[in-house]
Amino acid sequence: MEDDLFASGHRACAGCGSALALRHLTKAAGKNSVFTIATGCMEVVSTQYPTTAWGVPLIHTTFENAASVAAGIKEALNQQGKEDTNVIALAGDGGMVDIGFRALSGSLERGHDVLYVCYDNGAYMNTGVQKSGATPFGASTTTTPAGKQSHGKSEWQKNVPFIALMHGVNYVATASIADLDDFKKKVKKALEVEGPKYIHVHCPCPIGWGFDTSETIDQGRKAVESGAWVLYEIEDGNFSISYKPSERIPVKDYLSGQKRFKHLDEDDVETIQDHVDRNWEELKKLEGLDLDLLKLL
Amino acid sequence: MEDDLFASGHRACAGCGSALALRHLTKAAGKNSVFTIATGCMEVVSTQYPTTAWGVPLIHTTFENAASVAAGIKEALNQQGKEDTNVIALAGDGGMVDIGFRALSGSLERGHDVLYVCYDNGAYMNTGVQKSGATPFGASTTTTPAGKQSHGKSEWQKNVPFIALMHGVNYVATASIADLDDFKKKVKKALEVEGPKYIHVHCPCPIGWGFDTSETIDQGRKAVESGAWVLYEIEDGNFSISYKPSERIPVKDYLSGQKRFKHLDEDDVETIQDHVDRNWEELKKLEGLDLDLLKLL
Amino acid sequence: MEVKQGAQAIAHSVKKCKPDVCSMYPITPSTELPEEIAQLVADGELDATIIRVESEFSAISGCVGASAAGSRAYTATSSQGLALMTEVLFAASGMRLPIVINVVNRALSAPINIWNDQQDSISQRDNGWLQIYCESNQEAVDTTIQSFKIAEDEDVLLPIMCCTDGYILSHTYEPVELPDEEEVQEFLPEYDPDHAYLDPENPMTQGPFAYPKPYAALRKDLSDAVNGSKEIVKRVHDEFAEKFGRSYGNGLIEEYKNDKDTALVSMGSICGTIKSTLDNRNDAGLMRIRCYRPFPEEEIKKALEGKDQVIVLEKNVSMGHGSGALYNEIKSILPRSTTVHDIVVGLGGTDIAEEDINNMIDSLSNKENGVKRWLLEKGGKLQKNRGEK
Amino acid sequence: MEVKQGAQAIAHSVKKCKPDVCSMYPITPSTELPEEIAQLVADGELDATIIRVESEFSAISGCVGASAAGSRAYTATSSQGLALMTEVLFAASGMRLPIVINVVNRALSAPINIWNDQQDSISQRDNGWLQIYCESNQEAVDTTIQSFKIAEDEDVLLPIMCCTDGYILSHTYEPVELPDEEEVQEFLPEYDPDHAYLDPENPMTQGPFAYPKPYAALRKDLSDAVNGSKEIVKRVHDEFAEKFGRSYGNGLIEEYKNDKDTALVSMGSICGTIKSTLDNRNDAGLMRIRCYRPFPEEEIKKALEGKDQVIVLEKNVSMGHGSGALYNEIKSILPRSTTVHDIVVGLGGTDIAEEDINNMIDSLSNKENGVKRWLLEKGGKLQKNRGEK
Amino acid sequence: MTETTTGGTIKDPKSSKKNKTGTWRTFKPNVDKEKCIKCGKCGELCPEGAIRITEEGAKVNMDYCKGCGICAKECPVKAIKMEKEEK
Amino acid sequence: MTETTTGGTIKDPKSSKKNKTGTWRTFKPNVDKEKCIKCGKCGELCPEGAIRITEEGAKVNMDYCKGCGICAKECPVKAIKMEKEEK
Amino acid sequence: MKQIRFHGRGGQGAVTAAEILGLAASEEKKWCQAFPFFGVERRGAPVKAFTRISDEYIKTRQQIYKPDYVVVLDSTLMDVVDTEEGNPSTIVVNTKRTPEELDLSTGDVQTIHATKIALDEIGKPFANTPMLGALAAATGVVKPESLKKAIKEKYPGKIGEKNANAIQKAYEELKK
Amino acid sequence: MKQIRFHGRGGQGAVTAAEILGLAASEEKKWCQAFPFFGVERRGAPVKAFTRISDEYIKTRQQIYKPDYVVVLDSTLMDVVDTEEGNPSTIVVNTKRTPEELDLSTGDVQTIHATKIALDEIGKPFANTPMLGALAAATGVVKPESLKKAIKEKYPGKIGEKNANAIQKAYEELKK
Ligand SMILES: Cc1ncc(C[n+]2csc(CCOP(=O)(O)OP(=O)(O)O)c2C)c(N)n1
Ligand SMILES: Cc1ncc(C[n+]2csc(CCOP(=O)(O)OP(=O)(O)O)c2C)c(N)n1
Ligand code: SF4
Ligand code: SF4
Ligand code: SF4
Ligand code: SF4
Ligand code: SF4
Ligand code: SF4
Ligand SMILES: [Mg+2]
Ligand SMILES: [Mg+2]
Repeated sequence: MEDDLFASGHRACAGCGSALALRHLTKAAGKNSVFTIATGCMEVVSTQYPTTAWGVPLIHTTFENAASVAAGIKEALNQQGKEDTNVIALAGDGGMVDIGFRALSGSLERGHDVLYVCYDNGAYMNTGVQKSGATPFGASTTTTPAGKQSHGKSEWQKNVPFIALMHGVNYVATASIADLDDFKKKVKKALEVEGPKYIHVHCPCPIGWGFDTSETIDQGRKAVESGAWVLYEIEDGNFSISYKPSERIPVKDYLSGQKRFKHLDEDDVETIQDHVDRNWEELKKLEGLDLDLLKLL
Repeated sequence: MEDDLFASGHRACAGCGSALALRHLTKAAGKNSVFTIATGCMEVVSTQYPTTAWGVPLIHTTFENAASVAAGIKEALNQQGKEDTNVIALAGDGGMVDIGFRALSGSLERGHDVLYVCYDNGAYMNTGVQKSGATPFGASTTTTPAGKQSHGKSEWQKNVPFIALMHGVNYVATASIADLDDFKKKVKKALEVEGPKYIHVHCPCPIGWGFDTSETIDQGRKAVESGAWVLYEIEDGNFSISYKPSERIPVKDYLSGQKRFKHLDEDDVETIQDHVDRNWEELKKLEGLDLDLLKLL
Repeated sequence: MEVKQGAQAIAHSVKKCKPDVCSMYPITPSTELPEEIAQLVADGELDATIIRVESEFSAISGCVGASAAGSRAYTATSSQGLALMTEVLFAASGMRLPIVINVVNRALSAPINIWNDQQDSISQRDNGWLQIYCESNQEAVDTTIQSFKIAEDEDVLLPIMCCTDGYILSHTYEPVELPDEEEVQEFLPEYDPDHAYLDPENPMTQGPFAYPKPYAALRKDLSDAVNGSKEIVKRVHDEFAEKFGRSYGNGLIEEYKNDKDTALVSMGSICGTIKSTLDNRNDAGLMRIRCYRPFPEEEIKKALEGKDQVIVLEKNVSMGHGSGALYNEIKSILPRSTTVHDIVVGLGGTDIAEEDINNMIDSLSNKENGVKRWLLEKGGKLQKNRGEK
Repeated sequence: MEVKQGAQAIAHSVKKCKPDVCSMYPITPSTELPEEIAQLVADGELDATIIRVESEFSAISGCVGASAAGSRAYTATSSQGLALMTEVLFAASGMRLPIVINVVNRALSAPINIWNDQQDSISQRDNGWLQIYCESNQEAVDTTIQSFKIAEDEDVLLPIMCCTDGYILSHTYEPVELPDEEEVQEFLPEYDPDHAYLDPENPMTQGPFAYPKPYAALRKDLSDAVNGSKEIVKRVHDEFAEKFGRSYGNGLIEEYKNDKDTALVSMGSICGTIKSTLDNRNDAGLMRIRCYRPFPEEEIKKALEGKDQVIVLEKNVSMGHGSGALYNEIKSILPRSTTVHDIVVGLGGTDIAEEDINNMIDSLSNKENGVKRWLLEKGGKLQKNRGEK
Repeated sequence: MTETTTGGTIKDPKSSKKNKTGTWRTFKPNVDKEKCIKCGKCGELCPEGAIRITEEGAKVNMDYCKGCGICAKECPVKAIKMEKEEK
Repeated sequence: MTETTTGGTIKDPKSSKKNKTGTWRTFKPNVDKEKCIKCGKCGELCPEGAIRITEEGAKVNMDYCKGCGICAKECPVKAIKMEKEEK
Repeated sequence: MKQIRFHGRGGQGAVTAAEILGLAASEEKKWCQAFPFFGVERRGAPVKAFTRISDEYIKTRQQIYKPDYVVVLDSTLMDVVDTEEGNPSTIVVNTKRTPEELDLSTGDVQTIHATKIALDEIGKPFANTPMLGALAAATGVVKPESLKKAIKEKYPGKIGEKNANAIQKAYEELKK
Repeated sequence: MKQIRFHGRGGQGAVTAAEILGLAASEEKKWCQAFPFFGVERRGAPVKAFTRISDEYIKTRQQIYKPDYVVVLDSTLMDVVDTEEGNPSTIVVNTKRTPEELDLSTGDVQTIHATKIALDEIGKPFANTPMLGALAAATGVVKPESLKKAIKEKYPGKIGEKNANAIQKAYEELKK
């Protein structure tokens, strides 16, 4: 077996879905790749001076700027005549969806030939499970705790893949560590596309979500099987669902395995089920449409 | 005639489309409104200490944060029991679309009951006509100058209304100073909607675009009549075009009146015409669709 | 007395001050503050609106909006978060908005490090915010309450940072007395500003554009307000002492065994370790700076009058001087007859042990000119600046 | 000699240094730099990639990416833009990335003001960037070229700010000599770093997480590098003088008629006005600080040795001191026998006229202790800090 | 010395009216009262809010009119002409 | 004194391998070589990259295995059992 | 002043143990400080926590280098970290093994199978609370009553009760 | 040293005039400084620009309070701003009117209808370049040749030619 480019000895928690995603992301991208990563779990666990888990060049600067550091790298490498080096900007959901979102949006708009990967573990894990824009509705986090007056997070998660799409991005995809072949295929496909491309990969976190470390894959799978997390691709403005469960399992089966959803009552679960059903229907509709989503302004 | 809430004596250039937009925005919003504005032409021309053009409360802080200052204002007023005060965050295209975009995105995601208005004059006018994310393709600006190696801006403008929509916003609209009734109607409608709402108003700028000060309305009108600027509304995820020219005029008629497009050759103009045609078709398609644009994840 | 984690204790102190709007973003090691406050709100114990912003830039901007609207606004942050706020911090003081930040001090990148030093707030020392540094969790609890009162005083109207050392205080459990909520309410008047509200009946414009003359005049106003706040910091401290029975020096500085020829000067939690060290020797005292902004020049001068030797221990570096920022501020006000040494200590969480302090006092002398040294690890040798003979 | 606008002249100077990546964002009054560079690229005169970022945070981040990849990276900014970069500025120096920024100095909000003072860069004085302040457009042109060479020197490897006063220099047309491009290329070696590149054949990790000990050690390294760069600032200045025939004092400070009992101390364009004023009197000299970071302590001390009176004129305020930031830095290194006055001048673009400088020299005396004063408008009276008797 | 307010707040709404931008003008609109049909278009479209529609027709407040010419251009009956401001 | 590199760059790729995270483990995977069909699933899914598939079946590198139990849970033939780490 | 160091793994409750020991001291009207070693290691990695107990207000903020007592929540750690660092006078280890089998250099080594007690009394393998009972028995640094009071205050209801029982059980077992 | 102030409106080219005057001085191997008054006013609003000319390097950076000469590009400004501020010795105004009609207190007042010249020679109403010719004629601060050379260098080709002609025309007109 070829040596991983994201090496053993990193300090992620046992059972970390995000670390698994990075192992495979680096594998799919291959040696001729340069990464930049935002502050977050994956950076902290992989770069403790004077050792590094990375077998490819990596730079970390701040929490906000992975996308614009990537732009600088890409343009510098182009100037150096190394146009064929993959440049990949990596951030957690906090780093990509929230605090790094201006940088992402600006970079997408300018059209750098960079792959942006958001490893979405659904909250700010590095700092102890605070809500992010990607945290799902109803999840209890340390900043949206369930309490007498609260049922966890009260907003739906931010739809970053579609937001990225609306920037005119030619390749947008969602993925999950529950389907690593799909994820790797998408990474490779994305890297073939000229210009900006965006992949959002769902990475269960035993600590933040509250499940046993052995269930990481299983939780990811339940998200996909229930439709709480939908795998899709949008190529040149054409939307397609990558995987359709023969029958979607109830979203309750997904929620009930996690402490962060423990407090939800039946109404809450129904609300979420409705939402998931509704989205699924709309997405299926969208798939059949003759509509170029890249040409709306 | 009732006194304007954005008063005479402001220092905008003669013929300023943005100043006109503000006159009518304040009128439509009415006295019970609080504004915050990002740095930019409209702020600089209206708040020269110790005088102000504003007849409603206004606060300016920085270029980046109109949306988050608005969030603070709204939540404070709610705490004070003044839930019915309109809170409006105002920024130019630079302040809203580029540097203020993280703040906008975050505020939209959190769902504050705030109206965000981008007065889009197509570049950073206050600092002397530099490119913004909203600058149209091909426009010569001081940072995307036409030159031996360049035909002006090489990216299409950022589709902020649809990006805002994808945040789950219930009311999104485009407008133009060429149709002030439509603009005011939309402002009023938006203010009736609970939660975040977004209006993007097209404001020709004689200085930055290069046309005579008397042609401000005319230039705006040509944008709309050619389809280079489309007036539409998206209410609860339902898209509708607000105005369909009986016959769209060639986009060349719009471009040719402006110095910023002077350098474009026939091919460039054709590229733009194609783009405009294509978008128009897609938008018309979208209008007919049974698709809830708010339910895609 | 309750045994509480520092950050939790501060959060409860904040709660008693009843902020209207808390606009917050998590960052180690201040994270427990937004968390605890979120829990208090979730449990209905605090009626405040939390804005769970997407960045610290928006955290402070949300505070600006709320404060400009006439409400009590609060946030907490550390390190990178504070640095990200920089631009708005200058604006907030310029606009005279009495926002309170609990800064839980932490080192700045690069390299990234989550532990304590005071570079983050010290590098904000020009911006017109008041800064108070706490030695213990009790002081942090008490100073948080004082902070609101100082900031909102009509002769002050300035934002304030209440600074506590990350982890060393924020994550340490120790007994604290949490003041009674009603008494806090008595102590802290309602905030009802005359210069900052957003009332359609009475429209005002805040944050205008100013030409040179009014700009310069407004900067001078700000400077005068910052300087003038010294008296209010002291007064509020005394009033607090009167009502709650706890005091910290004179509110500006605190002297400990400061009747020796040698005085140590420092800020924050390290002063506890210094005191403990000094308890076992008789040749040095401590002058702790509690109020760093405004800089209590006269008080410091007086406290260090006639010293042979002053040793400044500081957790920050002003690059290009080979020393911390405090050094110049102290040195510039003392006579040349006083030897002033500077020791940069505790960067990025390196521990300073009593043994280190003993070592410093033993190895430095007033015979030589003042020296600049670094302590890079616990028990380590004092390092010279490279190139120094 | 060509008559050129300051900003344009600097842009042409940048062009001759052939940066690979210019990651830039417009802000008054540095806007002409990105504009002019964009035009040079549009016209095919400069083969650089421009990144037209959406904010200054990304401007400096783009530079970090490019510099970390081993390329020559450049940006220009002012005021709010520099403040917005704060967090990344600390990171860039910590990572030892020799980025060059032309800072066109401007006041900071609030209130918002677009004119010159030096608060923006002076408030970044701790962060490990070198800072050089220019008196004239010629010096700005020359110092821009020197900046790349200093920053990239293998004993330095630090980012640098080349500071010029907004409008006063940037928007003034005056004759400048633009060095020949080939000569500049001879002067400025190719940048080929050993510590920062992103080569898949030779993977390195930059910007790691560090525990206390390595963190503190890396901060000390940084401090030593900043201090050590003093020699290289001087050397590069001398080499430049040798090759191009222009010099500025000794590269660190410049003395002008500095053989009097009174010395004025200042930075930037105001020094021209001071020189002109001193040409008409015989009782005072000037010591101009050109290199502010690292702080050339020995050189300054020597230049001010034996003075009766030193008058610091500075365009910034360190709030809470009632004076500028430079004051403490100067005062702390001078003997008590030298009276040191501080005058905050030129805030937000208030003009300082020769009449004002004459007035200062006439009205201050070494009889009294040092005083802190403000000049708030041209021809105005020197103001005291409120509360001062 | 310059007068200031705490934090630079301006408590004088619409005080920009003190700033007579009419001085910026090089051309000035001249309304032909005969032609004017009082439709209000010019008043709506003036960026300065410098036109009131009175009984006698459109009336330009020369204190603020900057002479942009929008009113003249947009008047449906061409009742306004721009003329060079003369001294 | 602590050794440093200019700017804190790390020129030693994959040097994290010096960090034996096997010490974190409280449970350890035990592969039943008889049952293992060498499908590779466990190796693919191990976040530590601690499993190699050899001729004899899945082989866990105990230097890095943190004992999460994913391999055991996901093995299609249940060839892996988690056992308490004993000292 | 007494200084105690706890060794455990992320997730095993070493910090909570340090805190509860502090709370117990506080019940006895003593001053206390409890703090973790401030690492960023993830769950499973070795962690340390500390408690200081004194009759007087504790001024010092330095870390603890010379603990009087050491508590090891997980004996597998003993191969990984130097649990005897700083020469404690007493070390209490959660293990099935006897002190002799551990072969340590510390004078007073005491062992107890606290995980078993935890499983018996609490139903979960959280050895941190019973280990406090063991520490009390081995050193007398606080009374078991104070520990039980502290734990019940921190966790009112069933959980507190169960933990208190575990403390008592461990205390008694080691007192024998 | 000579100091000149230009009055115009945003868009009328006062800054360019100041610059070209500096360029012309430079052609004569003199030192110069040209700068605007740094306002944020918008197009149409009154603006000022300045030029300093000296045989030696100019050290000072103060603004110009006592101009030797003043140039007014747009006479409508004279009701709005104090164009005589600082007591210039000469003031040159672009107007149809005669110096007497202007009724100023400055000693030497000269008028010229530069807009007409501009329209005639350049085809656009940009009076800034002809006004430089007028200034040269009225004060001799630079030679008209230097101005023409400067303008041609700045705007090579037709535009430069036309402007040079306008300068010459204005120079001659006022010299008469
Ligand atoms: C400006 C700034 N604010 C806050 C932080 C603290 N911080 C570091 S990582 C992080 C959360 C990261 O969340 P995410 O991006 O989702 O990655 P994860 O840790 O979940 O993998 C936070 C809040 C920081 N480093 N910088
Ligand atoms: C952080 C920061 N960067 C840059 C600027 C300079 N700046 C002020 S306004 C402006 C452009 C504004 O553009 P836009 O938002 O489109 O408004 P407009 O001026 O076009 O009305 C710029 C670049 C600033 N004030 N702050
Ligand atoms: S907290 Fe979650 S995301 Fe972070 S390292 Fe642990 S398992 Fe991975
Ligand atoms: S530059 Fe354009 S947007 Fe700005 S004030 Fe002038 S006309 Fe209006
Ligand atoms: S637009 Fe013309 S007709 Fe209408 S009111 Fe104005 S002047 Fe009269
Ligand atoms: S010319 Fe322009 S400013 Fe004057 S009244 Fe007409 S529209 Fe208004
Ligand atoms: S998953 Fe099971 S069967 Fe497959 S290789 Fe691993 S141990 Fe063998
Ligand atoms: S238990 Fe977890 S870490 Fe160990 S080999 Fe299995 S999957 Fe990898
Ligand atoms: Mg995350
Ligand atoms: Mg704009």
